[in-house]
Amino acid sequence: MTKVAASVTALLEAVLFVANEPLGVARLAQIIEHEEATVQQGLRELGESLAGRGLQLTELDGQYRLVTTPAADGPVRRYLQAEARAELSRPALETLAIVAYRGPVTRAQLDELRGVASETMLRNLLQRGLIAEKGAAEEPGHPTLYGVSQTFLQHFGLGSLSELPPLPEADSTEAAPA
Amino acid sequence: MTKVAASVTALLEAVLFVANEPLGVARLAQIIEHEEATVQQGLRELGESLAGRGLQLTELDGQYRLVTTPAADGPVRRYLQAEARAELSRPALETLAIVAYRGPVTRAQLDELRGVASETMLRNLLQRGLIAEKGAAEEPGHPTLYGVSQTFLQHFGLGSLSELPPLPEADSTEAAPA
Amino acid sequence: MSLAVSVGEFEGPLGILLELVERNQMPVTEISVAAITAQYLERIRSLEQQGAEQLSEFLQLGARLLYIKSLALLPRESAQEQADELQQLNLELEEYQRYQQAARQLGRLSAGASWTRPTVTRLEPHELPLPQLTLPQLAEAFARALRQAEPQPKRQLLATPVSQAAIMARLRRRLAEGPFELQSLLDATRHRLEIIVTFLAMLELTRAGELQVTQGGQFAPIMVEPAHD
Repeated sequence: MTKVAASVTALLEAVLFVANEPLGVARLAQIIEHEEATVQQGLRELGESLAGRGLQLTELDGQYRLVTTPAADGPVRRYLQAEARAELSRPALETLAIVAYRGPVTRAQLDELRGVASETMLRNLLQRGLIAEKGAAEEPGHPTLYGVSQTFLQHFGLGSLSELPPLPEADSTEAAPA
Repeated sequence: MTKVAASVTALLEAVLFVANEPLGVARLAQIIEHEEATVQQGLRELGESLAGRGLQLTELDGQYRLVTTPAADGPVRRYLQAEARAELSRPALETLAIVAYRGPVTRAQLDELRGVASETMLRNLLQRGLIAEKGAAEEPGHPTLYGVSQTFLQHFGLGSLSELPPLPEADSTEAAPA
Repeated sequence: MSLAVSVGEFEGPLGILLELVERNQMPVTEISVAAITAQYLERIRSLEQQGAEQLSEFLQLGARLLYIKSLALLPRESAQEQADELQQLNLELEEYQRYQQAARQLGRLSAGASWTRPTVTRLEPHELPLPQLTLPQLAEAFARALRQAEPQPKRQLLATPVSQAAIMARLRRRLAEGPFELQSLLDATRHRLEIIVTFLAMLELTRAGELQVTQGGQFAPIMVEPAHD
């Protein structure tokens, strides 16, 4: 175990960075294992230390979260739009295809089918809005299930997944190595 | 044009915060609309300014990404309810060490160095996302080259490959037999 | 110390050799093949008893050690060859040792990981442009994914695992029928590994006093026969 005592401020920043929800003082105190008063103080200091940076700490109803500053809106929007418009890589396309034909699937099922870790692909597709979370699987740990999104169906003009084209014959594709 | 131009460093921080993938200098330059040289400089400054904070900038193959510091491992893990990482077996660590210090390497080179077939080990590490394919070697048959991945950096809390401890000298017979 | 053996999780042959070298407190640059070979072969045998498969690489290194050792028994010209072979082995072992130490350092580093931001930032749906993509492309991608998912034929080192015990049993059966030419035995083997194991089995039986090898003249066939006592 590294014993480099990270400052409370640093711990708060790290936790808020990975959190995908606003967090309250009590919860943060539990996570970083410090007194609530210390957390309060740490949040204040974190907010101050962020001045002039690309991130800021926002608070609403006692819930804290880390977000980008308004000054960075332009670049952030540009990044997200370019990201969504960019062509899908072959692995991403394959992942999407599996989710469409086989979905809803868990990440573990995808990993197994593709033989490689699919986490990055999944995040990429989620960010593009092509797939969405579809509840939890009824198995130990209740992993998240992924399926294609409404946006996906609209994009392809599909009423439902049953309208997906049948699979190309395995032989014919094999015969044409292109 | 807004005249309250947020500093380049702040823009880079914001974009890297939002991005779910590592980004290169050219791409960042496009997004924040600045010269590549400025981005280079900005990334350097960003890296330095993060010292002592909860986040760090990592670089691999010219791709940058913002991640939490190793010191915050405990709290972040608690928040994400991440399972304890499965310990890497000795042969797995050995293979990783060779790929990290020697990489990119081919399977044949690994086999030779380790004196044992490394295929299963390679597949295992690929599946865990700790290594990645890095193109093909310029030799007959163009065998695949393997190198460590961004996940590898994360797994060991490294900012970049240059932070690896130096490769031990052959003579330093067991400095620390643990 | 127990060796955990599972397919693909081998401590490789060099790992075992290095462990023995360290246990005998020899520098990697000056290993005594005479002292180490028996211990190494003992290790392989215990691996075999644990039912480990794919022992080929272990046996190959064993055969190499035996070869280097045997050079000492031969006339003077082989002294240089022995020195060369030994130096080559030392070099490989040294390099391997460096990476093994690096692996230990790496293991110590793994106390603290970094984490990326799993949060997905998205624009509102109406702001989201979509990539150019057609349904046939999608169907084809799925077919491709399925093809890749089919289990790849495993590269097998050996169709059937060669066990030294089995080969020893085979040798004993042949011996019971009387002397035979070594060549006839080797003709029946298909794999390099099987030849190596046969070689090891013969050495073992010779040591046990069950077998002897004779040669009538320099180029005469090598005969394998039951030991006379």
